[in-house]
Amino acid sequence: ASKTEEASVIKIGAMGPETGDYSMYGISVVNGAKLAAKEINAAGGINGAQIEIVDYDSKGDKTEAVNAYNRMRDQDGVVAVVGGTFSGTTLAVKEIAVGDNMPVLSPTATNGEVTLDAPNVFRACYTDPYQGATAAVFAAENLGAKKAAVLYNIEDPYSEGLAVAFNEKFASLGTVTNYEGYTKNDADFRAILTKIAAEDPDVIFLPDYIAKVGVILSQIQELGLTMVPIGGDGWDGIEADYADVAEGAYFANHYAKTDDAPIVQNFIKAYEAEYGSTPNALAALAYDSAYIMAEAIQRAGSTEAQAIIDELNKTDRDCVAGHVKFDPNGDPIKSISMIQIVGGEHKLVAKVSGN
Amino acid sequence: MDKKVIKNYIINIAAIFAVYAVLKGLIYAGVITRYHQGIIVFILINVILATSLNLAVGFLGQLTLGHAGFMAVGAYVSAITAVALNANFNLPKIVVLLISLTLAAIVSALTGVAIGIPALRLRGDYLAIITLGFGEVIRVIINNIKVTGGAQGFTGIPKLSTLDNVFWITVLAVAFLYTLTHSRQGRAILSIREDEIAAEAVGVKTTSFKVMGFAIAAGLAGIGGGLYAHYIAFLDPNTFNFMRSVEILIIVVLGGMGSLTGSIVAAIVLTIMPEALRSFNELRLLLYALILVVMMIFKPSGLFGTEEFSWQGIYDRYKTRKNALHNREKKV
Amino acid sequence: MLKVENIDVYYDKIHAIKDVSFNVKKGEVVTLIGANGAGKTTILKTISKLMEPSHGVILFEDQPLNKMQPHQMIYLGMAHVPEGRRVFAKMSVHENLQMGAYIRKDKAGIESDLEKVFNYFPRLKERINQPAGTLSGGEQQMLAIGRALMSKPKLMLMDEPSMGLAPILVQEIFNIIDTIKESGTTILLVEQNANQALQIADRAYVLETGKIINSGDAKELLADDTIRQAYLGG
Amino acid sequence: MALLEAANICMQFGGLRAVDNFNLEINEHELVGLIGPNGAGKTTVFNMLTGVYIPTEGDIKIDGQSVVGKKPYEIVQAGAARTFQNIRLFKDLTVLDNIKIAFHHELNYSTLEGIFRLPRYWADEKRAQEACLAFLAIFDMEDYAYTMAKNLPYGKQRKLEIARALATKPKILMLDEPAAGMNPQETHELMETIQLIRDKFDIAILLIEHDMHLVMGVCERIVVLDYGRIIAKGTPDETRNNPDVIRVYLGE
Amino acid sequence: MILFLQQIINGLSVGSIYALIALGYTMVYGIIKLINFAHGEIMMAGAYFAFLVGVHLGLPFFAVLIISMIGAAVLGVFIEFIAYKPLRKAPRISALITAIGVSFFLQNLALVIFKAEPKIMPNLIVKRPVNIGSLQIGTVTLATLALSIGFMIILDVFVKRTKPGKAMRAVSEDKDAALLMGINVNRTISITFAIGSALGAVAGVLFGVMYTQVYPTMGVMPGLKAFVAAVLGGIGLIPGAVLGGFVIGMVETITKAYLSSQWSDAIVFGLLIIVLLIKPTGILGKNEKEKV
Ligand SMILES: Nc1ncnc2c1ncn2[C@@H]1O[C@H](COP(=O)(O)OP(=O)(O)OP(=O)(O)O)[C@@H](O)[C@H]1O
Ligand SMILES: Nc1ncnc2c1ncn2[C@@H]1O[C@H](COP(=O)(O)OP(=O)(O)OP(=O)(O)O)[C@@H](O)[C@H]1O
Ligand SMILES: [Mg+2]
Ligand SMILES: [Mg+2]
Repeated sequence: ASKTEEASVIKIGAMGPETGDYSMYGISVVNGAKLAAKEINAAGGINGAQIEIVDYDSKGDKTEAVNAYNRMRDQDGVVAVVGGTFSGTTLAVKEIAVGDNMPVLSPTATNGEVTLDAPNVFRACYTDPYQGATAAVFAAENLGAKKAAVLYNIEDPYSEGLAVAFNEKFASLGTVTNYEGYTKNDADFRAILTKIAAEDPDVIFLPDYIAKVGVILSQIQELGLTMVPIGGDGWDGIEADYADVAEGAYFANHYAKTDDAPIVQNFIKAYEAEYGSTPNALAALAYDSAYIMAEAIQRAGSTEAQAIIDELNKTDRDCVAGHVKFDPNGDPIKSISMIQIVGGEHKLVAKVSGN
Repeated sequence: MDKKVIKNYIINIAAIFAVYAVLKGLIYAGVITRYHQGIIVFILINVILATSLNLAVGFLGQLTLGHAGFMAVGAYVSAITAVALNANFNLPKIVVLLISLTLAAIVSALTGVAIGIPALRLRGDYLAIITLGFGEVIRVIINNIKVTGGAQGFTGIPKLSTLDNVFWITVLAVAFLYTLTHSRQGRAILSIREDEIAAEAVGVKTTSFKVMGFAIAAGLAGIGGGLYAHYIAFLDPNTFNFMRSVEILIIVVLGGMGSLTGSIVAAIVLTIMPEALRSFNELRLLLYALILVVMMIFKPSGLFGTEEFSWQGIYDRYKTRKNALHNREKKV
Repeated sequence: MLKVENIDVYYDKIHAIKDVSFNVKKGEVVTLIGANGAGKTTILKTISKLMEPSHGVILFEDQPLNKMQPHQMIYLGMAHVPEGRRVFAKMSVHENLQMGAYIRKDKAGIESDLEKVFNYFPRLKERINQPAGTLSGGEQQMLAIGRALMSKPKLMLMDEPSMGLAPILVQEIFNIIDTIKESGTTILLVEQNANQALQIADRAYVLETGKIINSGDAKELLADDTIRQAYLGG
Repeated sequence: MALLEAANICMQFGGLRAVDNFNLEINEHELVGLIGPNGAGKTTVFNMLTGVYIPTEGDIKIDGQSVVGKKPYEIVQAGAARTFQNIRLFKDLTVLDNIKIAFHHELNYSTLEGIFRLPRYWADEKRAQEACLAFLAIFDMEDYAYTMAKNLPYGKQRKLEIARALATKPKILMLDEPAAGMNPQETHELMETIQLIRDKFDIAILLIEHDMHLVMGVCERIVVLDYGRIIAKGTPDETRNNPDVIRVYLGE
Repeated sequence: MILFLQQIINGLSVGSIYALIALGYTMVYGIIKLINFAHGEIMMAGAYFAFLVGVHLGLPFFAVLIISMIGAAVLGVFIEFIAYKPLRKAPRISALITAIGVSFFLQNLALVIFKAEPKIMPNLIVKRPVNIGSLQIGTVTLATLALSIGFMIILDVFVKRTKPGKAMRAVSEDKDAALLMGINVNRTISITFAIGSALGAVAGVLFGVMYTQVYPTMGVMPGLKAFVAAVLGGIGLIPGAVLGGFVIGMVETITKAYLSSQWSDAIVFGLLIIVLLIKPTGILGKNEKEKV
């Protein structure tokens, strides 16, 4: 490739599980980032250069993620990375990326550790502890719950992170009647639910992804239990398949589809036009991340890593999922939208901000 | 000492140094990038895992499905040790690595003994199930206790595994397995695979040798796990699930049960394959599975069967072929 | 009844049977003798289609067997008492015998043949419900023969039926072979106990490392000095 | 004191008393035959003597030491080796390795010495190589040293099994139907081999066999078993003429 | 007490699914000694068949069940023919690896065709609780219970008493000897796979209905647990598979309800290990001494 060509293409890496059980998440992230890239390129690119998203499948596996990261750095020569999707793979990649001083902006890795001791690593989403605690506050204050049960996936760091934070926070606001775990492969929750129901909690906190939550909600309905389910951002999109069992339940999210802010509605329209489906929060965060990264590169005026990192630190921008500014760790300071499923639609109930 | 044997030893040692030199040369020349180096490290770790599992499955004849469990024990022990050492002493990296790996090997081997003594009383598929169960139990334990960081994972592990030290540790591990299996103890281990009753009837202490073989396999898996921990620097329990055990077993069977060199070749092939198939995107795992099935159908006893690759073997084959040609010429 | 024409059989690269031809006529007892590893078992396995010849044909009642499946042999009237007995270890003695009559539908006939087998081998009746795997070696041998008889074969292939049997039973087995022959069943017998085999056989073939090196009338071979030297222990 | 003493041993399988009050003494250098109808319990006796089964009653002593409840390998160390009625070789190993495995206890190097290839390893392995080839030589099988055991013809497999048992340096060797599947000529050769090893290694031999030519030809003493009980003991001539033995076993 | 009985019912419900899957495992294992790792994926395939038929044709439960059983049976026989038959004489572990390969293949095929997101299974069985006193049993649970026990009895009689059943046992012990008896070994094995796979489909359909979802990896864990169940009950034994399934389901439920939900997998496997150490051939397995 000639020099001019090189200068006119800036490569940004992206990764997520594009195959396997969680492929829908990885695909959303890659789609979101690619949509942003397309818009930026259409608007003239960065300082005249086009951007290209180089995406690899991580299969949700750390070894694969490390290989994918090494490959995009060495083979493709990416200047920055938008990824990974899950905390586990992001943490594995982070350890190497810190050594490389590679600008990394994860749209969706919510684990607390991701940005610690890593000046080059940022994220566009709020953290698990913050989200869990916010859900607890919401349950106690907005819903007036006195007793809460927690049921989480012990094998999943995201789920565990939320559960721990919720448990701690709610304990100071009311009583946690049950703190129960299950594993990724469990399909039958009736034993635990029967046990939980015996304690008669007001709410049940279910921090997991749609597929599992859907099953749990179905079984809650099957057993005829009346506690109110609350969840986290993993629930985003749950109304598509589980509108009936999720009716009336609440969850925390990064943005609300029903938010009338033009930036939100424009994004939704563009995404639907491009992919024929409504975007979930992961897509929105990835879309935001790609814009944030592109803007930092543009302001840096070069593809030199430290320059990009410095500019990322100065980010101050309105995004689909709220206004983004980074704290010294590289975590965004933003608000959480609490959403209720009503008639199969998202209803923005509250925007809870700060602690 | 047999001259031929010594000649073989020298050839093999020279070959190892040659491979090392070529690797270094290619890295220096920039042909092997850090991306490739990363893959090579994973290959080497898989070599340790597969050859050690081969000891249990291929040489001892005990089907185990929980190798990832021992790998996990080693990985966490090594990681925790290294973190503790770094926090309290100011030791050179290589010393920290060696101490951590030694401890990892010991604890994994002891776990192997603890599982092995009761479990090895069972045969065949029952043993497989027990070890499978053990692997799952280890994972649940790691998920539920504090020192391991639970599902959140264990971070801040010092990155002590470099291509150099992983390479030499792998060489030592394989050499160790080779000399072990080619000694009187190795023959005793093989006899158990062949016929346990007959082995006892000629005076082989089958129980001790089974436990020994199993413990060594576990200990080496622990070293493999330790190297993995110090390369990837972040551990979580899901890394060591049942699928990981299966992946290692696949390498062993594909390479040939009872062939260390087979395991090495298969480790190379099967580690590179998913990378090489990257461009197929969503079809890549489908292809991987397909290739696996096809390879098994056409090479049911693995690439190498129970044979070891040897230069002598190649030379002999070359010679017989030449002789055959020669004979044919004579006939005409 | 059985014609074997120029067959070659391989185990991978081992050429076990080399261009072997022989025949068995209806009502005859023909025996194959030869040292260990000569290829006797291999020939019987090839006839009952457990192995495929790489070359040559086998005709049973003038019908070539090339295109046939191994499990169809018994329908043609061939039964094989395999080397090493091969009884169904976890099935009872009774079930093993029933398996012998797997292709038969005549209940009454099966019952009477069962009685016949128990007459030959009263020991089997004593052990009727014991799993075959726990029988002694000799008992298993009786069972294997009994099982083959249960299919009412026209041709019996017997691979060392007297192996591991007590002398009194060896005698008995040869008597039974005689009786089977009397009842019109043709027999191809492989025996290490060549002395006795030759005494009851009509004709014999001598096999050495996969080739037939001699053949003829059994009684004549019995008297042949070189044969006595090599196979009959002087 | 007898080399091997079995006192009133019994074996019960569920409702079946396979061996009932079996008594036997074998002295050094003796060659004893154990015969009896099929299913009489001969192999079961072997299984008890070699620790494969634990007798339900009775005591077994080798060199005056009780071995009941000992593992088979401990009994091998005490000096009793055997062959199996259904050949049990290490099929996928070479003939030589089959024997070297049995020679295990004659070698002294430790696991670590072996792994690091210290001098004792080389010395011991050299000794093993020579000694094991010598065992093969007794059976005229040196040519097969590097053949896979499974590829041997049947008769050779039987011989290998005997050689393997001998390599454990037993004081008493128990052979379970060594001539099964051999033709008369081969059996005759085996007979000579059995006598040869008895003299060369100065061991006692206990032999199960249905080939009367072999049994009567080599045994000094014969024990006859029927339905788990001893029905006769004596010299070959006495046995041959014992009406009970003729009735249940020999026939004619 | 009511709570406890309710938990017992939950246990029966989980156990009956395991029992159904374990039946198929045990059939195949019993005959060709192959741990058919792809059995869980056959179950998954059966569930997808039912999903497709249920959604597109809107047929009633039994029709859907039969169609998906046939579909799975055909698939099972096809897999056996392509992937396992060439390995009949190969070492058993090679066949095991092939089975794992097939299992990967089917999972990924389903992933490519149907994508990872779970599909929602139509409600083929009207879900309503049946009251027994103050206890409730779901209709799906009742159906699963009835089917698992029914199939157990039918299969047991089939294998023990009928001629094809005996042929299966003969094939399982010695294929060559079975050929000599006139048994068509290939066909017998095909029949075994057909039956085993059809049972897998039954389990898959009920699993889908009970847990509302059908997804590519749905067979993995139930398959593994069911295999454990089959081993626990005594592998190769038909009543053992069902007993093992119920035991695992019950232990799992009771552990979650009264001991610890976090540790339940460890406890279940721990129990398995203990049972096998006490009784190495499983609960109903016979401890036979090997005759030497
Ligand atoms: N499965 C096998 N694989 C390789 N070679 C074999 C196999 N079976 C037999 N052979 C070889 O084929 C030749 C013929 O063997 P076969 O068993 O037919 O001999 P046999 O005459 O029946 O001997 P025996 O009297 O010992 O039963 C022998 O050289 C034997 O080593
Ligand atoms: N493990 C076992 N379980 C049940 N019964 C057994 C077992 N082992 C042997 N038997 C029975 O015990 C009896 C004695 O068997 P054994 O094998 O000792 O006979 P044998 O004298 O060696 O006969 P052969 O000369 O035929 O080999 C037989 O009736 C046999 O069926
Ligand atoms: Mg033969
Ligand atoms: Mg016997």
